[in-house]
Amino acid sequence: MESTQLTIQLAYVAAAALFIYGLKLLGSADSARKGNLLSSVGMLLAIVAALLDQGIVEYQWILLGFVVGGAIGAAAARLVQMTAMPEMVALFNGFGGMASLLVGAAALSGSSNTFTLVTIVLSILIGGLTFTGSLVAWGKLSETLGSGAVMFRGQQIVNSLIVLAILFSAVMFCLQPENSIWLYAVIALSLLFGVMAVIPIGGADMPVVISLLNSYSGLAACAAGFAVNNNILIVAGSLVGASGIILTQIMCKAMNRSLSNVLFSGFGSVSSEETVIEGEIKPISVEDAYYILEAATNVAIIPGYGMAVAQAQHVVKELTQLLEKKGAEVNFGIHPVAGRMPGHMNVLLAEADVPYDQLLEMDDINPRMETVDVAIVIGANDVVNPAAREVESSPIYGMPVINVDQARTVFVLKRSMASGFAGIENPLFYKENTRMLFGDAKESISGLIRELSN
Amino acid sequence: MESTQLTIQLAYVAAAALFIYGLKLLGSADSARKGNLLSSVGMLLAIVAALLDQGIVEYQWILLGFVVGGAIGAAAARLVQMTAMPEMVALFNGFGGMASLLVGAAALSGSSNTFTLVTIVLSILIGGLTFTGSLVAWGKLSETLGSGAVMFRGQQIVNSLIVLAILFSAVMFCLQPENSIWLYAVIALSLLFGVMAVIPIGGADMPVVISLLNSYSGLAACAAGFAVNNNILIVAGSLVGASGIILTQIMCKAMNRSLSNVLFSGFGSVSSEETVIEGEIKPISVEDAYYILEAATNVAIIPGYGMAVAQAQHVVKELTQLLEKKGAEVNFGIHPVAGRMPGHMNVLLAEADVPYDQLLEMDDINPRMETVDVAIVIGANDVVNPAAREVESSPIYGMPVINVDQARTVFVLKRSMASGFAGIENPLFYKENTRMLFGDAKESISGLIRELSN
Amino acid sequence: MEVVFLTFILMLSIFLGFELITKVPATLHTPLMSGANAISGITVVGAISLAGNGQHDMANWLGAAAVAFASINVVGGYLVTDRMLAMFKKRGS
Amino acid sequence: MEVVFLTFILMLSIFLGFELITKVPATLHTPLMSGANAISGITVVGAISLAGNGQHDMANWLGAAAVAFASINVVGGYLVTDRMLAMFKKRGS
Amino acid sequence: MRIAIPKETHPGENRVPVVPGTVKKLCLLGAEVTIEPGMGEGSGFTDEQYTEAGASIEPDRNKLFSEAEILLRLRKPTLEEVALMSSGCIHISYLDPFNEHELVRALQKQGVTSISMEMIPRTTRSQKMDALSSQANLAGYVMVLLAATRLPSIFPMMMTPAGTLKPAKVFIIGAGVAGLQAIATAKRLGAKVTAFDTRPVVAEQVRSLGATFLDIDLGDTGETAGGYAKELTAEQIEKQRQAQKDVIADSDVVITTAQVFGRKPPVIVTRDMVEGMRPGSVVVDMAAETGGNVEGSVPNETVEINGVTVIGQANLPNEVCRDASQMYSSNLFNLVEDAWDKESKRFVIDFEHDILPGCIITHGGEVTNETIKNILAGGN
Amino acid sequence: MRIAIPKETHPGENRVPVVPGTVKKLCLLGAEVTIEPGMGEGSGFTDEQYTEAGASIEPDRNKLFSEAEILLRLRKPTLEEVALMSSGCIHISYLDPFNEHELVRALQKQGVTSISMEMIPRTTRSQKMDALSSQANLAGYVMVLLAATRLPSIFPMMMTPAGTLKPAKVFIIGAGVAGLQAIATAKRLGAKVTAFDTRPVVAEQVRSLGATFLDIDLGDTGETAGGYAKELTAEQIEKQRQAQKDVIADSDVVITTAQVFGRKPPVIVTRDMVEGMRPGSVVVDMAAETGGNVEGSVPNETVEINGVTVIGQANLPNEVCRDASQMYSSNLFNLVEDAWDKESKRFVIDFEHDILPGCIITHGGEVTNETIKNILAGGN
Ligand SMILES: NC(=O)c1ccc[n+]([C@@H]2O[C@H](COP(=O)([O-])OP(=O)(O)OC[C@H]3O[C@@H](n4cnc5c(N)ncnc54)[C@H](OP(=O)(O)O)[C@@H]3O)[C@@H](O)[C@H]2O)c1
Ligand SMILES: NC(=O)c1ccc[n+]([C@@H]2O[C@H](COP(=O)([O-])OP(=O)(O)OC[C@H]3O[C@@H](n4cnc5c(N)ncnc54)[C@H](OP(=O)(O)O)[C@@H]3O)[C@@H](O)[C@H]2O)c1
Ligand SMILES: NC(=O)c1ccc[n+]([C@@H]2O[C@H](COP(=O)([O-])OP(=O)(O)OC[C@H]3O[C@@H](n4cnc5c(N)ncnc54)[C@H](O)[C@@H]3O)[C@@H](O)[C@H]2O)c1
Ligand SMILES: NC(=O)c1ccc[n+]([C@@H]2O[C@H](COP(=O)([O-])OP(=O)(O)OC[C@H]3O[C@@H](n4cnc5c(N)ncnc54)[C@H](O)[C@@H]3O)[C@@H](O)[C@H]2O)c1
Repeated sequence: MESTQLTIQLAYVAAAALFIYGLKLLGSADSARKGNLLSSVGMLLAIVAALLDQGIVEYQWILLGFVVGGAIGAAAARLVQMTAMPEMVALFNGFGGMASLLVGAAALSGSSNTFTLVTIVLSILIGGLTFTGSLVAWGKLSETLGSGAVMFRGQQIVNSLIVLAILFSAVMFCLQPENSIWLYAVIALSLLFGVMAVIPIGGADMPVVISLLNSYSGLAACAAGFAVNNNILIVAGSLVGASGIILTQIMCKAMNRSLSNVLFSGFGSVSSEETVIEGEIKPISVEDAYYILEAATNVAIIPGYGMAVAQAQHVVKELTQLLEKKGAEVNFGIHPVAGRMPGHMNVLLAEADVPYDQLLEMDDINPRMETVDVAIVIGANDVVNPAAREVESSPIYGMPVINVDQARTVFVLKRSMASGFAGIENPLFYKENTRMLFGDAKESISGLIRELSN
Repeated sequence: MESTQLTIQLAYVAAAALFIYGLKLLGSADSARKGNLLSSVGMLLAIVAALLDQGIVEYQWILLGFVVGGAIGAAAARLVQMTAMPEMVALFNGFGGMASLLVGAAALSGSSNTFTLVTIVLSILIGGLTFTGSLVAWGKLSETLGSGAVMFRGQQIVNSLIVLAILFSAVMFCLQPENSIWLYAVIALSLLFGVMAVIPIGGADMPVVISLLNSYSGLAACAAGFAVNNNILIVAGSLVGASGIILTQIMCKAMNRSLSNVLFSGFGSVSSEETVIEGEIKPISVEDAYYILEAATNVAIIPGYGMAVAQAQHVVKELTQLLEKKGAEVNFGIHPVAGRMPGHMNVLLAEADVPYDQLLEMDDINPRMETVDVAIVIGANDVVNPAAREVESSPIYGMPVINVDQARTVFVLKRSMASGFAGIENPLFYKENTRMLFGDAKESISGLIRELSN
Repeated sequence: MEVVFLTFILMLSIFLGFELITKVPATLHTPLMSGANAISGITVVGAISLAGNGQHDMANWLGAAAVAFASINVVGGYLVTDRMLAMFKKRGS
Repeated sequence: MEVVFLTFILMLSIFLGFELITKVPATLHTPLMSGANAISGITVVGAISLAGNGQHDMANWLGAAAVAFASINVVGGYLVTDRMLAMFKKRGS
Repeated sequence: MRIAIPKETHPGENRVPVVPGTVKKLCLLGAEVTIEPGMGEGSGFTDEQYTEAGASIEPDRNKLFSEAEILLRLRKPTLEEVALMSSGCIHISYLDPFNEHELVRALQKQGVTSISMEMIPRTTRSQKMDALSSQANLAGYVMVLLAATRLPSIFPMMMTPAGTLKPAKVFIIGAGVAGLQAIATAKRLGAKVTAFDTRPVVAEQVRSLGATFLDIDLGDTGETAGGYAKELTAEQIEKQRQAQKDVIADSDVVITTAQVFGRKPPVIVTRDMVEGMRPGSVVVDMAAETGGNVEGSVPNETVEINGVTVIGQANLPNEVCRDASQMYSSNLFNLVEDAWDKESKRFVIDFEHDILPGCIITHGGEVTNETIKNILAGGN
Repeated sequence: MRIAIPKETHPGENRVPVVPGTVKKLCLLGAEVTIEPGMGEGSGFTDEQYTEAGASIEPDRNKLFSEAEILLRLRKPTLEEVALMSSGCIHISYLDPFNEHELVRALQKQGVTSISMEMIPRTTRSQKMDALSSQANLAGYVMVLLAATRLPSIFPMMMTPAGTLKPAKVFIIGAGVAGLQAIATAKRLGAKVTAFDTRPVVAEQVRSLGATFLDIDLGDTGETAGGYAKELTAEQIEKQRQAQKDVIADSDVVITTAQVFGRKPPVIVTRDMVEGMRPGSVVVDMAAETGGNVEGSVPNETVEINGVTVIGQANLPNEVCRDASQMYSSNLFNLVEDAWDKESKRFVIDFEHDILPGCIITHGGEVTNETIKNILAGGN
């Protein structure tokens, strides 16, 4: 290997190292910006190295591409509104996919070895579906398209047909690379499939989809790398592919859904129109609770007798401090009959040095409940029982309770599904926005603290 | 590439994946055993794959090697006493190095391309020094050799000469591979260097040395891989090399020393025999404090006015709970004048619900101090000032203080080197076994809690 | 042999990706995604060689287009990520 | 080319090693070291091909010896690690 | 509806049934509130504060009684007062109907609808009107303060240059509402607190306040559906005494709050147990007035038995009369509001109501409460 | 050496100078301890306890005085008692040497070595003998209890079904030893505590107990080398009063502990400030006996000013006499032990000792203490 070539390759290694280190730094708020910078330096290095390649005889087209693409990218990045960032990411991602598709297609002219053909078809396929998929995601997020899930009868069949068609054309393409009909077919079908795959997914799930498509665009780059026989594409592509998949998984977890549920929930739901969403218990793990809590800016804590039993007052205090340090507003809602003696909660919270002005009476916290992101019910039961409002036959009907169910999300920390002092069922536990964090309250909260302080 | 070859290579990939995953699992106590198992499965896979290689025409020697080596290894592993494990690891590691040396030497016969020659010389060099270095480490740990640092005048010069000689012979070997004198010289010198490098290091530092040699044996395997052109050697070797280096660094950090300090402290110390170890401030980071604390089974906490100022009582309580959960015994030593009013500490610790029977009076804790692994001084100063015992001229001479300096390690948590109420210097901060953990006490302890609960 | 090396690389990348990404706090998911997205614009490197082959054939044009598309991804991606992160900083300080 | 791939692999391994090993608690350092040590016995694989070359030359003998040494490392290493870890388990439960 | 609030006449009673804030709320409900002059004095409320809140003042006590449609009071009425009331008048106060048979008959004859605050059921929904709880709660706090001021040593532990002062040991018998608050207050002051109660569910509640529960195996004890303790058998009481003996001897302060609803409280601490305590120790008997948990305690007095101070002070919430009045007043208001018909602006006696039937003793010339009716019939 | 401990004669004084435990320790040092019968009664210690600990009993008080080589006492001696003492006798007690000039002169004439417990320096090493601290500390606790029992409401916040009771607001002026303990105790009971002191270093100490420090800019205030407050100028006092006015008016309890060592305490709370408080509020003036921080406070009495209770009780540690005796006794012992020569088994008066010289007032017929000598010379 000659020395230029070697230099180029070593530059690629360095670029890859910069990408990796950049990604690592992106993982923590303090260093993220530096990480992004490092990663972009890596990219610059890779580009410069690529330009040194002897295969390159003309620079004008490259330059033109740079200027046009760079200008568009820079302008878009500068002009986009803060709130529109996620869809912008989707769009950029789509362009990355498109680039892979084009590279794949361009590489075709050179080679006809089967392995290369397979990688070409992969880069086209993945690139194409990333492109249109990202466009649809962008449309949904920016409300250019409706953000709802688009579903129609027979969707499953149509999609299956497309997949079959893709498979068929891809195989045919590898067998008859000279017949460009197959190439076009693959391109068209992959573009179509990108659209079909994303339209049935609701706007709320789009971040997961974008993350997944991002991972795909990495894989597309990887495939393109094989097609044009370029190391850095393969390494960087597989890195992005791998971390994208993992990020997707984490995001799913944070949303408390499985990936397949996100991707395919749309497909199935048309056929089962009649099923009414009946309440069901939704347990949550400490980690998942953490992900939700982490993003909350307004938290209400509703302690009850269980906090006293678990002697969790000190950790509760620490939790509030951590949340406040992260910029959240935290209040306590104290129901007058919480606990087992008048002022039970006051005794404990004073012991833990919770400032008096953080303790709100029921009548003060209830009107604010709708603005609360997460209401954390710590070992309280009767005092947050919406049956007191809703179920006329309930023995506590008419008693004012803390309306935690009106908060965006409710965590209920208790050990089991057992009822409280009054011995009555609590419909709160079955509400759509309720998550049960089972276990001793002190341990659950310690767990949250651990996650939060990482 | 033919399919057997491909299968073999893919088996290697799988083996490498198993190694990686195994190492990952080894990093947490719950899964470590499974990790070790996975890693050994990976090894089996790699060996089986290697046996399939077409280059192999005879199996009896391989088998013989297996049987002899395996039997020795198994017997040694079974028979060794629990306490002798670390030296056993050192010994095994040395044999690994020897194997690399032999492979390197054996590979010589095949090739004479310069690159290969360089890799051969590297594998011999690293393998050889790993071998004798490990033997010396084993000897020191098992007390077969004296465990002290062996030093003599002129050591540095001797070592420099050896290094020069190694360099020279290595270059000559690459230039004249057919002249086996250079080969023998390299082997002999590398063996000698291993001995010389390790003898000046004290027994207490051996774990770090073994870890480093372990990393070297990985690199030796890597070099041998280049020499015999085998992927799995390269991948696994570089993995072990990299993680070994990092582990070494972590161990150094945990011992609060730099690697170069560990490796070369012996060399320098002969020339500066007269320097008396004058006290110096040794700051410590939260992470490092954690590593020490983690291993402690008897912890004493000595609170002072600074705990009150930092309002750290609640986190202190949590720290004790965490330490107790990890099996440590934790007591508080309360000096009668700690704080700014009689009973100041009592008020705060009662607020944080520290049980009364964990609070020991000065006269009760002092006799136990020698059995304490870590004494954590939280914002106390005058009440732990050994000058009261040692410095006759001190204004507090004669006042009984809590003798934290008699504990194995002392952490002093305070914000600066400022003096306490009495306004006098505290020699405790300069003692050999004292580590200063600077910063607000509450934050430092929160940091420790974070580390401990990970 | 190349395939073998590449498989090794892929395997290592996956492990590394996993180790890097797990435990990233949710607030950083979006910038992280966006940063990774910018990296996936690495295709530009592949596209460059095609766009500069000087043959003025189909591949050349496709390559040039690919350069343009990938550049959008790269330039836009890094800038957007940076803007997002700058916002973070402000909230923190 | 091979060198390039190997450099990639080395680089990835270093990053991966770093990610894997940082944050391992001190109590696990010894078993971890021992486990890694067992892996470094991978030289056995290289030794096998030499020991089985059937040429009964120097390389062959050296290879056979290498197989023996490496086997000690591999077998002993894994077993010792396992014994250590078994001890841990007892303490924990 | 015309609500009248006469002045409390019981000697030494500083609590008042209704505070100015509650008058305002009653007026908002649409009631007409009249008070006797000086009604709020005991707790420091002036007539002006009441008139500002919307009350009118009626200096003629007789007229106040005879014209009232509702009478809000703290203590039970005298027989003379009953005679003044008009038929159909609603009289809300403590009544002690288990013992005051003559009074109940008088109310019945007069045609007064009498509501007993003691008989408010102990359900979650009725807690806001539960005066027994609200007052017992304050009593728990007061008992600890009384004990602390009498004890010749301090409650908290103190490690000082002049030696270590051990924390006071406080033993609390009966961990109902008052007992729990006593536990909390003693813990706050830094004492080492142990508690005992016969109802097994209480153990967890005691621990939830960070105190130690004394485990005594008394066999089957249990509680009534209303959450009150069942009476123990003689053997059980004896067993309990024996088991507590050592703890009592080792305590600096013993506080007893054991009650069995509707019966005489059990004697739990005998004279020899008191004598077994260190001189200077303090015993507070919350039940002194109704018979006493402690042998030798004298209602409303502080006696010394062998160097041990035994406090039998009754009417403990009176010590924090302002808060006690405030809470009792809220209890009354919550009861009135719950039975109030917003349309007609009247207090409606509805026997379908989920709380009222239990606490109405007499209505329309009948004794309507089953338990009381039985007791009266049983002659007792 | 013969140590004698006479009975305290001050009326109402229940503290005793030496407890049995200390007698035992003194005997271990090699001293011979004699006590007057009934010496320990006030705090509940019997003569038997003392004799068991090694003391002998001397019923003749005169003899006790005349034969003593060391007298350990709490209160200052009367002039008659001084006359009984032998020359060279060491008399350790509170002395109030700043004001008791006649007494000091008598001691000087008698040739008594008198040691004043007030004059123990405020250094870290001498803390174990510092009786001012140990007693002030208990006084801080007692003041809060007194205030809490007088207040018609409770200290802690309580959110109950009968409404929310606000926490009591406690304002503490002067955060020395007593003030800090008062802060801690009030905080423990759940009050909202604010404090003020003129010494700037105290702000941090107040916050270290979780209370709020009231920031008033008085200009230069500072403290003496001994850690005591400097006297304020008239303007500064006025400034302080104005700044505190609103806080006082808004407080339920005000506790004053402001002292300036060796001078009359400043009047900080004027009568109109007291009158501005809500009726039922409580003021405790720890300085009442020596002149008072509160205008209108009467030493040893509880008066009512416009509905506000003003407590001027003196000798607060006496309320927890057992602990107070225990601590004072330790202080005495620590002093004796520190000056004790183990060989000769004697208390050695050594003017090179780092603590003694400051607190010896008279010795060998001289007034040795510089400050006191100056005051006596200056004729006051
Ligand atoms: N305030 C008063 O004066 C007073 C007096 C007497 C009675 N009450 C009554 O008590 C009730 C108070 O309501 P509340 O909501 O505070 O309590 P609650 O309704 O009794 O519910 C307490 C809940 O805490 C959970 N819990 C117990 N230990 C726990 C632990 N270690 N960790 C986590 N969860 C734990 C229990 O569920 P799991 O078992 O599933 O964990 C239980 O459902 C009212 O009904 C009131 O009427 C009040
Ligand atoms: N107990 C009493 O009754 C009483 C009364 C009056 C005086 N004193 C005197 O007070 C002293 C008590 O001794 P001590 O050891 O408790 O206290 P100390 O000697 O005063 O030392 C306290 C130490 O805490 C550190 N600190 C302050 N704030 C901190 C924070 N937020 N985080 C971490 N560290 C902090 C300070 O160092 P940095 O500034 O470097 O952080 C200081 O050195 C004795 O000299 C005693 O005589 C006692
Ligand atoms: N539903 C509600 O919201 C609500 C409100 C208030 C009270 N309550 C319940 O009512 C219960 C009783 O309350 P209370 O304080 O009025 O009870 P109480 O005054 O009748 O009795 C006081 C305590 O004495 C105990 N006792 C009786 N005999 C005893 C003995 N021999 N030894 C020791 N202890 C003995 C009782 O168990 C009780 O806990 C409370 O514990 C509570 O659970 C419920
Ligand atoms: N070295 C030691 O170990 C030790 C021991 C005990 C006390 N001390 C120090 O001595 C200091 C004084 O203790 P003390 O309690 O005996 O003091 P003190 O009884 O003389 O005075 C009580 C407090 O009143 C304050 N004060 C004076 N004028 C005031 C005014 N106009 N307004 C408000 N406050 C005013 C003083 O600053 C002091 O804090 C303590 O704070 C402590 O730091 C030190």
